[in-house]
Amino acid sequence: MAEKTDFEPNIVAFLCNWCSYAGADLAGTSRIHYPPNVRVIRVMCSGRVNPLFVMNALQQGADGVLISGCHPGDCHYMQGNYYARRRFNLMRNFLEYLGVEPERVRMSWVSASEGAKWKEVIEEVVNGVKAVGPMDMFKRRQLNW
Amino acid sequence: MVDIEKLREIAREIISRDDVRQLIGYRQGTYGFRARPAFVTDPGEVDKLIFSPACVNNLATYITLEERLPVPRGQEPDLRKVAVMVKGCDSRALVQQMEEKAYERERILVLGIPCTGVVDMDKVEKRFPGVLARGEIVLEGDKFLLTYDGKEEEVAKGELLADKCTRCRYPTPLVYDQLLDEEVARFADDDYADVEALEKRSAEEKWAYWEEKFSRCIRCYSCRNVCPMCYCEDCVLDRLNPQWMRRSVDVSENTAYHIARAYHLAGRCIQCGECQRVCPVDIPLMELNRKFYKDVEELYDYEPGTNAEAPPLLSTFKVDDREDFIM
Amino acid sequence: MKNPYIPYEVKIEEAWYETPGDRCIKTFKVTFADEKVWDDWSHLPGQCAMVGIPGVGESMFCISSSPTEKGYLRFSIMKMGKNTSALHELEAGDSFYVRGPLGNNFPLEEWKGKNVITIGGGIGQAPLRPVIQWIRDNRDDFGELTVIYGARTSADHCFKPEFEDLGSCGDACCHLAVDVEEEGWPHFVGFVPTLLMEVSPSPENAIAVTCGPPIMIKFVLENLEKLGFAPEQVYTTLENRMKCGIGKCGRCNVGHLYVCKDGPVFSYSQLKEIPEAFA
Amino acid sequence: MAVKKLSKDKVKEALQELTKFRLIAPAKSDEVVIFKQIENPDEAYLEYGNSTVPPKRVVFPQTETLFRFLRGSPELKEKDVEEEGTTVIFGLRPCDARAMAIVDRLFSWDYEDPYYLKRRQLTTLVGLACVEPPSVNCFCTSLGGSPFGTEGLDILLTDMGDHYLVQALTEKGEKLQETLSAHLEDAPAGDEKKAEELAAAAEGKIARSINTEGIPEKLPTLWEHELWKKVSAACLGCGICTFLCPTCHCFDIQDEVEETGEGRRARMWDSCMFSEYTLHASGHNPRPTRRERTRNRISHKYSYYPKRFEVIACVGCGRCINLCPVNIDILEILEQVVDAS
Repeated sequence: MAEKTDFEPNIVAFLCNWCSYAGADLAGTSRIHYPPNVRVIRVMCSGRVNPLFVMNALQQGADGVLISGCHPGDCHYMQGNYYARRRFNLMRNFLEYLGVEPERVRMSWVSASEGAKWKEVIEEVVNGVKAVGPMDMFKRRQLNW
Repeated sequence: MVDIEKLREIAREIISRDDVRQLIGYRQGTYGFRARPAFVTDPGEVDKLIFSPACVNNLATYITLEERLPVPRGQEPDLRKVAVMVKGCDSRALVQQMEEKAYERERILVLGIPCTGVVDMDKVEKRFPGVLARGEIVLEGDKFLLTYDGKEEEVAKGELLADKCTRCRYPTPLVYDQLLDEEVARFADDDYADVEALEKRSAEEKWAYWEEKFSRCIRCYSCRNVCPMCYCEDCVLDRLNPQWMRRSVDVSENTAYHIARAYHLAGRCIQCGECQRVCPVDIPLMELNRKFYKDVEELYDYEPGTNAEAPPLLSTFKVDDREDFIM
Repeated sequence: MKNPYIPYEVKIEEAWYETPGDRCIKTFKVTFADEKVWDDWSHLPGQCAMVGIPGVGESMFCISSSPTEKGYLRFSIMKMGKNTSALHELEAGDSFYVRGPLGNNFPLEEWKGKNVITIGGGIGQAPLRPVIQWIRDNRDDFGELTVIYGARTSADHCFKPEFEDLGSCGDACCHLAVDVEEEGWPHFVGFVPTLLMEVSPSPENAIAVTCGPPIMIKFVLENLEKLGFAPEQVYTTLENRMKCGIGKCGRCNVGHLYVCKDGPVFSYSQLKEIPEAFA
Repeated sequence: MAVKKLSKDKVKEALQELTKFRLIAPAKSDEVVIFKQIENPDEAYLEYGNSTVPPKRVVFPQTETLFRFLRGSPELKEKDVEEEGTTVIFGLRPCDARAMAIVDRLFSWDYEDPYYLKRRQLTTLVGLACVEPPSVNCFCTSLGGSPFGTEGLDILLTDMGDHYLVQALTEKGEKLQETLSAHLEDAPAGDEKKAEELAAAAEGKIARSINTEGIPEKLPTLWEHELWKKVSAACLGCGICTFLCPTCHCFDIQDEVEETGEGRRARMWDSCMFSEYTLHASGHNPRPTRRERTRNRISHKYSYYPKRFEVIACVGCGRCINLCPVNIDILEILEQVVDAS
């Protein structure tokens, strides 16, 4: 799906404070170039991300959502990412069932030292969302009269 | 077949006990074939209790529905038990509620009804329209016997049976203090054919399907209120600060509502089908719940409402949970 | 006819805190952004207005200034929920929106020549303030004015400077109370209903007006009866959750009356007919 | 104006003609009949009993903008209902039209509600008489209505088998009949008499009833009566009975702001059966349980409303009985009210 398109998706990324946020930061300080489509929201732990955050992001204009946390075993709070893993596996399947392409809801493990992986993840997410186009299923419409 | 006389006798005994506050069962509805919940507090009232395939309501809801007002100064809280009649599916709601520590086992007294299936009242009323006088439904073998207006009719069981019963894995209650009849062996199983059929469609088809359904929703919240698992005192849907979904009714907010409702039942829905039964605009809510049910079973080998000792699905994990979807 | 759902913009001239704490009370002195609105505007003591910020919401508040105070309106608002918290963020120069005047008023015309006793508690003094102010500005029309007011602590007293003024200028007899003993408090210590019995005003040719927390109102009404006040002599205001303020949206009813439209001012004799009034 | 007939094979072309207005008609999706705007006559479903959601949603939409604003700007832009244009509701039942006539009193009482009243002015109601009562729980005749009732309607259609008898009842109705004149023919002689017979027969088929005399006065005297606890015990506190009631009119007002700073103040249906309905910001709730809420629902319809507006706010459409998930039956409650002492 290398279709050329002008569509620049909005990606909302929920990054855990201890690993993924630091990883994204490292990518920045290492001058690693990655697509500028991501809006980062820092949370203390991927386990803090409520599935309703994903729903609301998609409602409010995000074309894709990424949740990223520490690798299993590395969670600052010991197990937060394990809970997140269960939650978003189900959420992703469920949204797919409603017709939301799985490319729009992604999850990754990015550690504080993985600036390069962060770039790869973002590229994959952005390309994936580009391929499926803008999210307009249950996006809030323009204000109705 | 539950012997009604025996049921009433047991109920009389229970409600006469000092440590029982009320008994929740079924009684005849106000018209046609309907049955409705009955709340018995006095031995004199037990004669209205019934059980028949028309008793569709899941009474487990009432255990958590009652408003708990502050006890007036100088009064003791009423800690007496509540007795409740449950079918197989309903009993799983009790199990799940207890799994979530909604209340202690001692608070309730469970009258189990081994169940051979209940009717879908919509199917009944479509088949027998315009029946006002109170009628009766009994199941005899593989036929429902309907008596009304002095007439008697037989209908094949499958024609009036509720969809959920065709997939029922637990016809005999999983928790009870007293069983009102012989245990019923499992007579059906679930192959998730409906869920799989929808899963196979394209993203566009899926959304077209759900958009039409969700656009009908009037947000009466009957699906939430009837649900035995929706017992939060402060529901996320009602909160204005932060406001998770707006109260305005449009496709976006309705979808948000249905995502939130279904997700909150992930690993908790016990498949009693009440939400879909009560929906006035016929949104197939069970198709949403059943997607989670299927995934939870496949991914985590977990079946809600079957083991009160197990930790609730989403408040636990296994180190080797599937993560093939993670980058 | 003007669309009753469209509010007027008002500018805050002055804003100050009456009381401290989590549930602090802030008073806003405002004037209409469009001066022409004053031509259509007339209110009487006891009337209310919907106050809010587009994007946040609206809630009903009594107008705590008397129409005899020209050129501005006052609202005294306790920080409680979403809307009031947003209002509390505002300062002089900011604006918010007002819809009104709504509801009925105290029948001050009927009270001419009578002694008036106001009994207030906490933020409940807000609807009584315009009554007191109206009487002061039409002093010859009324008999004695007795003001009874209490709050949890002296810091929780609203309109403090005005009470000092009231007592000293001889317009009224002022009786203040705090719930619990505190150092340097020269006045009564105890609850308002008790203070009422202490003051023991005569019901002769008198009107009593009370507003405050429900539990206070309950006991004040009982005590007024003990003092010999007939239900027709006693007035209070009710409050309920409101949305439209004009008797349409339905939620504020007590019995067959809409608090927003038929109230907020009710005589005790009216309320005695309605079992829901004190729910 | 003379009575006309609309032949059934001309219904589609008549509806096509009406699509030049905002045409609202019953439409079916799955087993649910809902009034909605139709562009294509094939969408209309006239062989229905009664709609699940009453047509009140057309004149009193479930969600409606009052005005719009831009955050930080003082200008408020009022909604102009006029823009919606002339509306025709085609094929509604007499009880639902009567309900609108009842609710009109509330929205024009004291302050006039500009949105509702404007929309009512723009709307012409073409009713469809109930030759067969749509449900066993219809009881319109107990409340001054009838399966052939005309209150609130501009035109009444009666199904005569192969055609509809068309009777214009108001000026608005006559004007619409004029618009449709190309599709109408003179009514066969004897049609009117036959319709009267059908009406009498239909009234006879209404199976349920209640004598409402004295109920408005009696209800307030039963305030603390134990019946309220009993009848509300099974209540789930959902909004079915109120949202689907053609006379229920309570609403909430909410502000919504988008990220762009554009916002609106909108009103949306609310239900007295919800606990947040009366919840104060302080946390106090004057109606803390389902008992008080049920009591308020019944009292509002059968006592408070008639006290102020001289008509009971119920038309006997039977929706709340048919659709209640736990079979709470307003007629049974009213019978208990009558019997209570």
